[in-house]
Amino acid sequence: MSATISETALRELVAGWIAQGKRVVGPRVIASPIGPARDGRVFYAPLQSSDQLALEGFIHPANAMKEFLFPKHEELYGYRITGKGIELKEVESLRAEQVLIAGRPCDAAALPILDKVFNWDYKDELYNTRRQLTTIITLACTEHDDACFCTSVGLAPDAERGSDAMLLRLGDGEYEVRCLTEKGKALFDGKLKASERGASLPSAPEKRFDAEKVRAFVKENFDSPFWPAQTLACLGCGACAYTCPTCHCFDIVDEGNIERGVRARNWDSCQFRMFTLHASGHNPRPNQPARQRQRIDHKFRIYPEKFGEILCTGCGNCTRNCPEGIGVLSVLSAL
Amino acid sequence: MSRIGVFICWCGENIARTVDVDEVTRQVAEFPGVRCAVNYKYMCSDPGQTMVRDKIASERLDSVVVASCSPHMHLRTFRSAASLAGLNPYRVEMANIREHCSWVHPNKAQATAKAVQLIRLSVEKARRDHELEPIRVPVTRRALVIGGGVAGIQAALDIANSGYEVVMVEREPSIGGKMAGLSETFPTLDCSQCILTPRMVEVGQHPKIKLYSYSEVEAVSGYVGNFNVTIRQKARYVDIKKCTGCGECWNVCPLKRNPSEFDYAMGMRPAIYVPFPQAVPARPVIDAKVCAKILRNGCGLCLKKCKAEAINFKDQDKLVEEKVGAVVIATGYKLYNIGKVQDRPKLEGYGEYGYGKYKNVIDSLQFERLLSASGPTVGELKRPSDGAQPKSVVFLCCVGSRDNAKGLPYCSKICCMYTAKHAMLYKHKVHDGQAHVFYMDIRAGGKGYEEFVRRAIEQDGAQYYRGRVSKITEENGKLIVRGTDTLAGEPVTIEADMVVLANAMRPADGVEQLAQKFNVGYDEYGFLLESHPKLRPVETASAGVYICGACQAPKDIPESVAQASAAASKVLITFSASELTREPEIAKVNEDTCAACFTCTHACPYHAIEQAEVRTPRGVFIKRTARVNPGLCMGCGTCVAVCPSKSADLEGFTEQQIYSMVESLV
Amino acid sequence: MSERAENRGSTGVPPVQFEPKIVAFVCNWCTYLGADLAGTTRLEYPPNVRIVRLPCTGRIDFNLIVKAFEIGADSVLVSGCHPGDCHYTSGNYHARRRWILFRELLQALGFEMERIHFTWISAAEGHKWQEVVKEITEKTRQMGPYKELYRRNGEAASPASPRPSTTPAVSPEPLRSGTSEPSAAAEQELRDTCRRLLAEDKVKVVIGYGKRGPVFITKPEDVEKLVWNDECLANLTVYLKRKEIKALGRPAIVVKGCDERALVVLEEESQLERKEIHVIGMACQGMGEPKCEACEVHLPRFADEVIGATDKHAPGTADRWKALESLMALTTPQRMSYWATEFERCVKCYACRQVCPMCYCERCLVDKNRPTVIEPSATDKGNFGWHILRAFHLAGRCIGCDECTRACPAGIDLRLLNLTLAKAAEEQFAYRAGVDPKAEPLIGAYSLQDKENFIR
Amino acid sequence: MNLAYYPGCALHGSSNDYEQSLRACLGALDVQLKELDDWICCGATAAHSLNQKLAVALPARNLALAESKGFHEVLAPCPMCSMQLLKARKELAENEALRRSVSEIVELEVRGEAKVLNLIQLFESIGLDKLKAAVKVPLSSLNAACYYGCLLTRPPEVVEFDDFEQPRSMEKILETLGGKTVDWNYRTECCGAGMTMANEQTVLDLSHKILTNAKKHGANCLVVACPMCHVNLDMKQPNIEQHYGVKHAMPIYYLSDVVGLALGFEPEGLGVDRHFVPGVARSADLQVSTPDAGRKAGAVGKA
Repeated sequence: MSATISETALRELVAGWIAQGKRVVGPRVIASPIGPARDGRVFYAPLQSSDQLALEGFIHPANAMKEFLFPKHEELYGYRITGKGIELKEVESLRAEQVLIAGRPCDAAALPILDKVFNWDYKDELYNTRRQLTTIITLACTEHDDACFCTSVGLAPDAERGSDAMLLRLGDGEYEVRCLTEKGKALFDGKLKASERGASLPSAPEKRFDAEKVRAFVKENFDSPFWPAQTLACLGCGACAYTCPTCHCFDIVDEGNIERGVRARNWDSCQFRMFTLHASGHNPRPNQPARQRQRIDHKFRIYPEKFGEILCTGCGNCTRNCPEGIGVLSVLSAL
Repeated sequence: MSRIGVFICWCGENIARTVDVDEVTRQVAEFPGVRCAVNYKYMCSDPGQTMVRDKIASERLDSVVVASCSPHMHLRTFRSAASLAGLNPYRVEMANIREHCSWVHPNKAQATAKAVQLIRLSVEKARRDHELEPIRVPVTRRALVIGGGVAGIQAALDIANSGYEVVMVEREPSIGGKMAGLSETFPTLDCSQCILTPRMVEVGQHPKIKLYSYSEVEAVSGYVGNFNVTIRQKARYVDIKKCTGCGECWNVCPLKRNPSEFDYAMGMRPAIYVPFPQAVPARPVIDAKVCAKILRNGCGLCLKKCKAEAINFKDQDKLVEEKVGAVVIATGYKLYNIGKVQDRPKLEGYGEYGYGKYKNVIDSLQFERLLSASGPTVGELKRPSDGAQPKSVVFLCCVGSRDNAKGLPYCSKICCMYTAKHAMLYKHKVHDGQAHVFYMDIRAGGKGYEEFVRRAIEQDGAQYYRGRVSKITEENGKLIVRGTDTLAGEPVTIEADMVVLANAMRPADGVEQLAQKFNVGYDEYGFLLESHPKLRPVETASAGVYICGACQAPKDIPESVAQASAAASKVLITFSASELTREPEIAKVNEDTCAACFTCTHACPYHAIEQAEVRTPRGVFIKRTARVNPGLCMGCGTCVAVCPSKSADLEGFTEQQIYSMVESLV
Repeated sequence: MSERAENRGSTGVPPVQFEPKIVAFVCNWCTYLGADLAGTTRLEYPPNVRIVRLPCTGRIDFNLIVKAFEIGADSVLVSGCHPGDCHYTSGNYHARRRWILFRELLQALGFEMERIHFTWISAAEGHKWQEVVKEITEKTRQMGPYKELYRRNGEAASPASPRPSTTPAVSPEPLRSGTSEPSAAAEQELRDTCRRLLAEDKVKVVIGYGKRGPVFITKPEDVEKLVWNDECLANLTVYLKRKEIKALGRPAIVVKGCDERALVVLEEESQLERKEIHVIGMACQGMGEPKCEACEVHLPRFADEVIGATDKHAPGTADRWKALESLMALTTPQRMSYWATEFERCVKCYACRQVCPMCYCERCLVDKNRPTVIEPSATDKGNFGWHILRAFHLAGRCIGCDECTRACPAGIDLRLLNLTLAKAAEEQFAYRAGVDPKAEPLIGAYSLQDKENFIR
Repeated sequence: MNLAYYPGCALHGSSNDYEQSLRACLGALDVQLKELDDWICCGATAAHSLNQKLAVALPARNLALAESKGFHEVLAPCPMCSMQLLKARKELAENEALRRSVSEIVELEVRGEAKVLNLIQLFESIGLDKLKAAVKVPLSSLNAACYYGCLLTRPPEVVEFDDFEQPRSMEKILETLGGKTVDWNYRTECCGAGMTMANEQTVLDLSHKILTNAKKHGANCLVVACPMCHVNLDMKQPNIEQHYGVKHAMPIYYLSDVVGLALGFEPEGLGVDRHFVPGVARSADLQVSTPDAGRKAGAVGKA
C-alpha cells in the first residue's frame, strides 16, 4: 500500500509552487541559443516553469544541491565609511520558501552532515534560515555509473536521509511518494492517490571500499608514497570540491572601495595553492599530493572523528567532474 | 588611517569664480583619511606654500594633495615645498581643478561637483603614494665622440677643454671629415684647411683626447653615465706608435696610381699612403685591396725602407673596449649618388647628366678638390679629361634635392651657397672664364649669405638661369648642356668645358645601423632624430646620446659647429655631477611572482628589462626573472600593461593607485 | 557627479536628468596636455568626463577599461599620442595592437562598443579634446545609462534556443575505459617506444595516457599502463610546468598535433628547453571533440618521433571559425545575456586555468588582492572579470587545445572566447600561436601597419 | 614561341615594310605571331588627349582580345602602341572600378594582365644566345647609331624598359649580331614625329640634328624600332637636304631589318629595298672588310 502521483500531476504541483512564489529548484537541462560545449548537461537550477524539470536520463547533475543552502557567494553585511565613522548594513533576512525537487538522495544525505559543521560552535544564521525555509524532495536513483559509490559510504540509491519526501519511479509516468517529514507531507497534502503498487528495489552500485579501512589507512600513512603515486595527475583545480555535496570550506572577502563595500563569504577549496599559503610564504601543504591527501583525510578521518560522520555521500561528482579523471573513488579504490 | 592634507587653491578668481571652494573644502574634509582640508587665494604663492609646510608639520601629514592647476605647471613647486617640510616629495599629488574644471565648466554647481571628484581621485592616489628617493647612477665622466669631422672635432675639443676625457672614433684613416677637403668656405672665403687643420692638430695632441682613427663602433651596452663601447680598429698594417710619418714608405711604393678617396678620385695615391698631407694622425695606412705584398706576398719595398719597423703586414682588426658616460654622434653626410645604382627605392639617379660617362661632369666635392691649393692640381683649375683649363663651366643646383620624382624631397640647404662660392672661386682662377648656374630658387638665409650670392652674380659675373637642365651630351670635347631659362621662357644650350653637379646631401653610410646600436631614432632618409625639433635639438630618444652636424639634417659649417658646442654642453651637464639623479617613477619587478615569460623584455621601448636569475646568497640557482635596469627605464609602464601576473609595477602609477582611483569614481 | 553634491541637489541641471559618467584614461604627455590647453584657451565642454592620468597609453591595461564599466561608467575614453609622437617612442603602438585584439573580445562578449572610444589627441589639440568630450557625452546621453552590462534577459536572451527539453540531449559520459580498435597498433608501438626510452635511460619519466587519465611511467615494465585510444583528450604538456613532475627528471611526453603547439609557445616564452624534452607525437584521427572538426594537425610536426598514421586532412581554414558564427549572429544584448547566463554557472573552480598549458604564472592575477583587479567572488562582476582576463591573457598564445572547455564542470563554452582572439590575431596580424617557433610574439611587439580605423 | 601580334595602324599602312621584315626574321627564329583579329586603334591618336576613358578603353579592348584567346604576351612593334597598351594595363591594375566599367564598355572581360612587348624586348626574350647562334652573316662592317626615340623608354614608370636616359638594349642586340655601334648623344631625343603634319620645320630641325650627330660619331646607318621615327628620318632626308644643303644619305634600318640581314635574308625579302634612302644591296655587303666597307655598308646605290 503506497501513495503515488502521476508525472503530470507532479508537474502541475510544481507549477503551483512556482505560482505561489516559492523558489523551486530541480534538475534542469541546460540549453543555450548557440549550443554550449556540453549541450544537454543537467544542472540543479531554479525552475521558471514546471516543464523545465528533468526527471530522467541522467545519473547526477553536474553541480551539487548544497549550492542552494550554502551559496557559492553570499553577502554577510555591507559597510560604509562616512566622515570619520563607519556604519554597517545588515543584509536583508531571507523570506522566500524554497523547494528542492528531484534531488538525488546522495545530495540530500549531505545536508544533515553539513548541519553539524554549521552549528557546532557558531550557529550559522544564514545557513540555518535557508535550511528551515527549504523542503527537500528527493528522487530515488534507478541507474548508476562507474563513478557512483553510495553503498561504500553506507548509503543507497533510495536512502531517505535528509529528505522531507522521496519520489520513486514506478514507470509509465507514475511515482511513489514517501512523505518523511511534516514539511514533506504539507507539500503533497491531498495530492496523492493510494495505490497497490510499490517501487521495486533500485539496482545499487557494488561496494567499492570499506570506509573504516580508509580511516585507518589515512591515519597511519600520512607520509606514505601512496599519495604522490595516486595523485600526481591532480592539477589543483576546485572542480571536485565545488561540485561535492559535502565540501563546505569558505573564504571571507571584502569587496568595494575605501568608502563602502560588502563583506562576503565565497566557497574555497583545499585543492588551491592559496588555501594554506601563509603570509610568510610557507605552505604546509606544498603540493597537490598533500592537498589530495588532506581531502581524503578530512572526509574519512577528521570529520568522522569530530562529528561521527563520513564527509562523503558517494555521489561520484568529484570523479565525473575531474578533468584528469581522479576523484575520491579512483584514489580509494586504489587502496 | 592615512593623514592626508588637501590644499584647495582659488587661483585668485580663476578657480573660485566657478568652483565653490568652501563647499569643496567641506566635502573633501569628509573623505576617509583626510586629516585637513583648507583653501587659499594662491597656493603657489609664498604664504600658500608656507601654509602647506606648516600643516605638514602641525598635522603630521603623511601625504598632500594640492587642488589647483595642472601638475605640469606646479607639481615641482609643491614637491619642493613638501620636502622643505620634511615630507617625501613623492607623496605630493595635484588635482587639476583649473585647466580641467573651472576654466572649462561655466556652471558653478557642476564645476564644484567635478572639482570634488577630481580631488577624490588625487586623494586616493596620494593615499597610496610611496616614499621614493631619486635614483642615483654613477657617471663615467668620459665622452665618446663618433665622427672626426668639423662637428665632432668641435664637440670633442669643447668637452676636453673643460677637463673631461674624450674618446674619438673616426672611420677614415684621418680626422677632418668633409671640411678638410674643401677649398675655401662661404661666405668669408677663408681657406678651409687653414682654419680646420689647427683644430685637427689640437685634437691629435690633446692630452685628454684619445683618438681612434680608421676605427668604427662595433657594439654598445649600458646606459646614460655608463656606456660600454666596443670599438673595431681596422687593420692599418702600420704601427702608428712606431711610425714617424717620414714618408719613405709611400715614396718607394711602386703602386702609385690608385684613385685617392680624399680627392674623390680626382687624384691618385700609392698603396701605402696618408690621405692628405695635414692628416691627423699623420701616419700612413696600407690599402690591403691593392698592396702587392698583402695580395700575393710580392714587393714589400716599404717594409725594407721603414727604419722605424712600423710596418706589419700581419696586422689584423682589433676590438677594444671603452667606458664612457655620454656619447656625441657626429657622423656627417655623403653626397647623393647620381648613377643609376641606388641604395634606396625610388631614387633614380640622373642618367641624363652623364655623370661617370663624361669625365668632365663632376660633383661639387670633386670640384672642391680641383680648386683646393692642396688638391691634385695644386689649386690650378684643370678639367679631368685633358687637363685643359675650362673656359666655361656650368653648375647645376638641386641635383637630387627637392625632387620627388627620382631624388629626395628635402632641400640640401648648402648647395645654393657653395655653388655661388664655386662660381666665384672659378672666376678668381680663370679670369676669362664664364660660370653658368642653373638653380630652382636661391636660398641664402644666413649672415652675409645673400650678399655673397649677389657678389657672385654682380662682381664675378656668374650667369644664373632659373631652370633645370634636361640633358648633357658631349660633342667634340665640349659638353652640350641643354636646359631652360624659365624667367626668359626659352630653352638654353650651353657649350661647356666642365659641369659641376650640386648633389643632394644624405646621411653618411651605416648611420642607421649605428643609430640602432644606440637606440636612437632616424627618419625615412636616415637622418638622426632629435627628441624635440625646437626645444631639444641635440638630445635623442636615448638618454646620454647627443647628435650634431649633418647626421641630423643638412647643415653648413657654422651651424654644425654651433650644434656641436650645444651637444658638448649637454654632455658637460651630464658630467656636472659624479652621480646622475633620475626620477624614481620607474618600473620594478616582483621577482617572487615573475613567471619569466619576458613579454615585458620584448615590449620595453628602452630595452631596460633584462633576463636575470634569482640565486641564493650561496649562488644556488632558484629561478629566472625579469629585472629592470633603473638606468635605462624611463617609466612608460608598457611592461606593466603586458605583464599577465602584474609582477611588474610602476612607481608613481602603481596598480593599486590606479585601481583605487578608478574605484573612487563609483 | 559626486554623490554628496547630488544629495544637496545643488546642481544647475535637474537631478532627474541622466548625467553620463565618462571615464577617460589619458596619456600624460599628449592628451592630458591637450586637455590643459583646452583649459587655458577656455574651451567649454560638458563636465561628465573624469580623467585618470597615466604616463603613457602603453600603460593602459585592458582590465582598466572593464573596471571602469564595473564602477558604473557609461562610456570609456582611451586617448594618447598620435603615432610617431609617443613620449616613450612606441608605447602607443603597443597599446594600439592590444586594443585591436581587445575590442574583438569585448564585441564577442556583447559589450556596447559605442561606449568605448579611442582617440589620439596631441598636446596641441585642445579643440579636438573639446569636440571629443562633447560628442561622447552627447552620444552617451542619448544611449542612456549602461544598464545592459552583464545583464541576463532570462530566456528572452536566447530566441534561437529551442523550447528547453526536459531530457538530456546526450546521456552522461560514463567513466571511460578500454581502447578502440584502429589505434591498437599505434598503442603497441607507443608502449615499445617508451619501454625503449626508459630502458636506455634516455628519459626518466614518460608522461602519457592511462585508462583513467594521465599516467607517469618511470619503469620500463609499467609501459603496459599506457593507452592510445579516442579518449586521450587531455593536453599533457600542462604537466611539464608542474614541480612534482619536473622532480621526476627528463621527461618524454605524448602529444597530439593540437597539444604540441603548446611546446612552441612555451619555448618562445622561455618556459622550457625543447631539447630537454623527448616528444612522442601521435598521429590522430580526431577525438570527437568540437575542435577536431577543423583540425589541421592530425600529424604532429615538432615531435622527436611520430607514431601511427592518419588519413585525415586539414579542412578549409574557414571552418576554424564556424563555431563563432552563431554567437556573432546574436544581437549585442543577446550576446551579453548569453555569456551572463553561462557565467552564472561558473563556480570559480579555476579548472580552466589549471588545465591550460599556457597558464603558468607563479601567482595568478586573480589571487592578487592589492589591488583586487578581479573580484574573487563568483558573481557576475567576478566571473566576467575572470573570463575576460583569462581569454585576453591568452591572446596570441592560446593554441586551441580547448582543455579549458573540456575541463569546465559548468559546461561553459570557453573556446568561443579563445577562438575570437585567435581569429582576430590571424585576420589582423596573420599570426597563429604555436605554429612558427621563430615568429615574434603577438603581444609585446607591434607594427607601424597595425590598423587603427577605430581610433579617432 | 607563340604570341599575340598587335600591328597597329602603322604596320598595316605606311610602315608595312617594318611588318614584312619582322615577320621574316621572327619566322626564322620560329616565333609564331597570331595577329589579333578585330583589333582596333590603340588610341595614340587624338583619343588619349581628348577622352581619358576612351584612352583606356581602346587599348584595353585589344588586351582583352589577346587575353580572351589565352595569350599572355602581346607584341606591339610600334612604341606608340606598346606605350598605350602598357599605360592602359597600368591604370587597370591600379583601379578596379575602372577595370569593371571598361569591361562593360568594351563588352569583354578586361583583366589587363597580358604582357606587352616591344620589338627589342621580344628579341631579348628570344634570347641573345639563340640570336647569336642563328646569325649567318655577321654584320662586321655595320657601324650603327641605335636610335630609341622619345617613346621606347618613356614614360619610364609606364614602359619600365631599360635605363630611360642611357639605354643600351638595342646596342647589345646589334653587337650579338657581330655589328658595331657608336656612342652618340641623340639616342633618346625626339625626332618630331608628332609635328610631321603640323610643323614640318621642327621635324626637319630635329631630324637634321639627329642625323648630323650620328654621322659625327661615325655611324654608317641608323637603327630604329619605331615606324614614326623611320618615316621621319628616312623620308625627310631629301627635304633636309633641300633645307640645309646637307646630303646625309644615311640609311635608316628597322631593328628587324638588321636582324634579318644577319640571319641571311636578302634586303628585298625584308623590304629594305623600299626605303627612301637605299640600304645595302646584298646582305653580304655587310661583311666586306675593305676600308670603305663602312661607306659601302652604308649607302651603296642599287646601281
